[in-house]
Amino acid sequence: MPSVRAVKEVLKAAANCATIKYPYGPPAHLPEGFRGKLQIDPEKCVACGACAMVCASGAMRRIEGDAKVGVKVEYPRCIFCGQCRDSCPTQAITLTTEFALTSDRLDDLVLLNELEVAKCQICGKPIASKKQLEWGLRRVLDRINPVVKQAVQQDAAKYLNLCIDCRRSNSLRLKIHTTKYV
Amino acid sequence: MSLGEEIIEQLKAKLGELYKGEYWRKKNRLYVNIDSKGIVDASRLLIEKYGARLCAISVVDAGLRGLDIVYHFALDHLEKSLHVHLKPTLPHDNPEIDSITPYTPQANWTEREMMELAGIKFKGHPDPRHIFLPYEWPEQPK
Amino acid sequence: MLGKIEDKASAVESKDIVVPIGPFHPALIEPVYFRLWVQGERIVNADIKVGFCHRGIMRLMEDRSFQRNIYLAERVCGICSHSHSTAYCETVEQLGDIEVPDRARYIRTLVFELERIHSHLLWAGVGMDLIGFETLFMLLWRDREQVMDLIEAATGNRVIKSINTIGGVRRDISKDMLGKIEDKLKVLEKATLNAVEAVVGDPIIKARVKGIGILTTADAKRMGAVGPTARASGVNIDVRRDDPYSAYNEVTFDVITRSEGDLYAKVEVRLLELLQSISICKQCVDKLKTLGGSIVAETIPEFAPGEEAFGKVEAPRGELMYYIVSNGTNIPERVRMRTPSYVNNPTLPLQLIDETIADAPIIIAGIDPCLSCTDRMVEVIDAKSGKSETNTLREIALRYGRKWRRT
Amino acid sequence: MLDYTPLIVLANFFLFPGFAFSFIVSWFFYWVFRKLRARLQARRGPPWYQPLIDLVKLFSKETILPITAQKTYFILAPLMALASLLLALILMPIGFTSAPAAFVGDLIVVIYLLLMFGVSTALAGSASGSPYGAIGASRELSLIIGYEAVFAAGALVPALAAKSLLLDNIVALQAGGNWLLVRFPFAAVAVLLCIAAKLKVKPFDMPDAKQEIVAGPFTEYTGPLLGIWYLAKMLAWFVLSALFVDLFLGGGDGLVFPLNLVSFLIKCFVVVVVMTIFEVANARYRIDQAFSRYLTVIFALALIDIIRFWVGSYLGWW
Repeated sequence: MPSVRAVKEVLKAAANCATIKYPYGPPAHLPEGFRGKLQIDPEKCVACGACAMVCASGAMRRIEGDAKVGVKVEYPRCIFCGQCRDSCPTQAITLTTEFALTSDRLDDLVLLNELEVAKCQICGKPIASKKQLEWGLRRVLDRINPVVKQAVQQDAAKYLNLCIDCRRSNSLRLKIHTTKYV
Repeated sequence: MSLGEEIIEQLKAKLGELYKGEYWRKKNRLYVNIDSKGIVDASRLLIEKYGARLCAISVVDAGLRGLDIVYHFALDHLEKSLHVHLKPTLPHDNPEIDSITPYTPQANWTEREMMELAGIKFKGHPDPRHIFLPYEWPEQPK
Repeated sequence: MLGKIEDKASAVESKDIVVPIGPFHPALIEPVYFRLWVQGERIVNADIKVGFCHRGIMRLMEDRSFQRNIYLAERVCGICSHSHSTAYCETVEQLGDIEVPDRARYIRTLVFELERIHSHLLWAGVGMDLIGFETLFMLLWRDREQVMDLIEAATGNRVIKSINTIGGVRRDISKDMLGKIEDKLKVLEKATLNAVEAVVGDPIIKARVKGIGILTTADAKRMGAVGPTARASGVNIDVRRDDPYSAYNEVTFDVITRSEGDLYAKVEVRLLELLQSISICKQCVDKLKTLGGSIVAETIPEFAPGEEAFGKVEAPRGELMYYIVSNGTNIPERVRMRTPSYVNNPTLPLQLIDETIADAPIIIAGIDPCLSCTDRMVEVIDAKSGKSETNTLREIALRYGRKWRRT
Repeated sequence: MLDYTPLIVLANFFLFPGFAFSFIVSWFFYWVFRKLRARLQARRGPPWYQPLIDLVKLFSKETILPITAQKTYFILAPLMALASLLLALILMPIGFTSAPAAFVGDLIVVIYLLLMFGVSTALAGSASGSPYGAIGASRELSLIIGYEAVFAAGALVPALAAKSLLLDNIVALQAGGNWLLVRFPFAAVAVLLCIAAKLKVKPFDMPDAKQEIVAGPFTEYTGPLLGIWYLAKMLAWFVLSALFVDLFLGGGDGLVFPLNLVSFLIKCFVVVVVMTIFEVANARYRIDQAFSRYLTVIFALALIDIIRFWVGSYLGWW
């Protein structure tokens, strides 16, 4: 037989619902810092691929094409750990509070951010995105000792558009090898 | 004398030549290398005398050395954080060791798992059925 | 030596009905297969078959870096995700000789206990549902939402917290948040006391769970049961006290034990543990208010070849063990995990025999089995030849499987 | 009494108080049960049209007959359950002072028709050939053995008081607010508890305990046949609450036409609400516990009122 307590308890419970109207009701309240669908800010992203390296589930991949280089996110594989956001050197990745990712269009499930690729001036191989080269140079120049800034800038103008192999093989010819300082 | 040292003495006395040496790791973990022939004696000593709990049996492929089997025994109810790991090593071509399930049912599942996953033969296991694979899976554990 | 099971197995006659529970059954949240031999409503023998949730996690861990494995470890089990990642991180920290900052240790402990509260409330709700008390199930889960909201606000997600990293935690808990946690803990304490009264005071619940599913102390020791299952049977073990990790050697709490070993004792142990967890949370919050410092260790870990580490935590269901061997790279050589359900499940046949079918679901749920934990699955051994159905199985496996290795 | 022409009988059976009317009323009651249960459990509950769309869905699906089933009984059982409930309905006074098909001793026929509902459930379970169905059937039968005698004994008290087995006379006796619930509360409680078992309300819902035996007797049913079961279960809420109102709450209270029907339905509604609260505030008994409670405590309640009636009539209380 029911205890009086239980009856009292259920009558009290009837006063306010614990559940919300979903999906037709007002949107659910989500706290700040919720780890939802990730967004890439195309202004900031330099397609360096750091996010792809740390991604635990393989949802993020670096796309290396002949004309374009970029980052591709496949949302169905994303596990919302937020490691890519923590690792992004340019803070381009944010996690939104969006959590319902279902869609009947395949395009909605993929996010592709492509950037123009810089090609090696000697051999024509793709190096990285142009933006990444600029960003890297700026970063170096911002932090470097102002005394050598000039020299580095001059060198960079010579080697920045070369691929890693060409830099190595042509370093003496272009006078960018470190031995010149010795 | 701490409990760990006492256990080392006891194991040395019980196993004699089958005792191969011991080393300590962080957090009061004792690892004892023994010969595979001594596993039943050593386990029985730990379980029957000290009431040790067998956490699990792990198998590590140690390359040329063979297969390292690690019996994790928990003794932390007697001394803080004390765990004894018995480590016999088996050859690759015929990994065979005596089952301790007849002495303690704690080893039942974990020995069956290791039969399936690492192909180790536990001699004298009373219930050598598959555990994760379907019962009718053709390759029966040995 | 396996005792009761074997003796009964020989006595089973062909006229007994075999009642299957599972692999898919409304009482089971995860797939597992029980075969119950019954005479009338009485169970005379029971067999348990696991292995329906194999995902190859232990094998997969040997392919991925230490850092990426944290997120894989979290996904072994949803309910105890933080337990798994803490156990994994603690073991890796032993392996790489990393000192965790104090603040990180306390945050870990706080989240750990919040997880225990949510797990125990979840279990209590499911248990009530299984004895047919749907209302209390709903109301307990309503109270559980309070913890879920807290966890969501503090870590960014409801279930998979992803707050651990090697050497510390990834997200700090602000002063603001600590105040909120404190307020919610008060609400929660009230709700928990209410729930304890409702469960303990209800005559029908008492009639349903008292004296069934008994696991004696001797059996619990013999089978190596862990966690609340063992503590309800009078085995006084608790990893938090016996082998302290995170900040557990700096907080005070009681280890709740009962000697009866029946379902009622299991319910009591879990509900009273809730109050202990709330008290631990309060201590952590108090400490975190004054404790400063960084939340993650600055050292870059190095893993020597052939080094090994063994770590344990007390997950909501019992002792969870990780054993990791390194090989000098940033990828582990071997990861072995042993989950609490893995040792508690073999005690189920002992508890089921001589009970009625009506009680079978609640007895099974009484140890709070987590089947995803039990079946992690490692490798599939190559089949040479076989019957047609196993060939099909193998074909399916080959088509969809990711990694296959012959041992 | 109404004039008996076949047309009126058919109208009684299909329109009022038979199929059409009772369908609408039981739809409402079943929705009230589900909605109220949800609200008491701090959920939102279904919209008002949920029972209808459930039925539309079930009737638009394919029927699958399991090869292990005894096909004849498997198909007949839900039809039997529905038919017996509809028949019971036209034997009961619904609002009006007189039942459409009343005759001397109709209380006994109603009790037996309601028993048929339980028996056909058991039949369905044992005919379905599934182990869950078999266990559900055996539980249903043992539950029937437990509560049926109590139900008859409890229902006997109003009949004794009215000195008639005709439901019309029992209702007439209570005219003017002279409810038997006040005079015989113990028997009323006993009958209410038996109705709970017939409706499979919480402490007594072990025949279709979903956590233990999936859906019990209904495990193997699909499509329209399951729809008929659904219909029968919906109807049972109305029929059984109507019976309780007739026996203990004074039926239509002898009012004029629209008022008597309205007051009757309001009383039924109150019974449904009480049942719902009973359902949500309880856990499920084990079959042996329920069985022993029926044969001890609840049977004793019914007996108390029978004895009180005899002693009272001897001493001239009523």
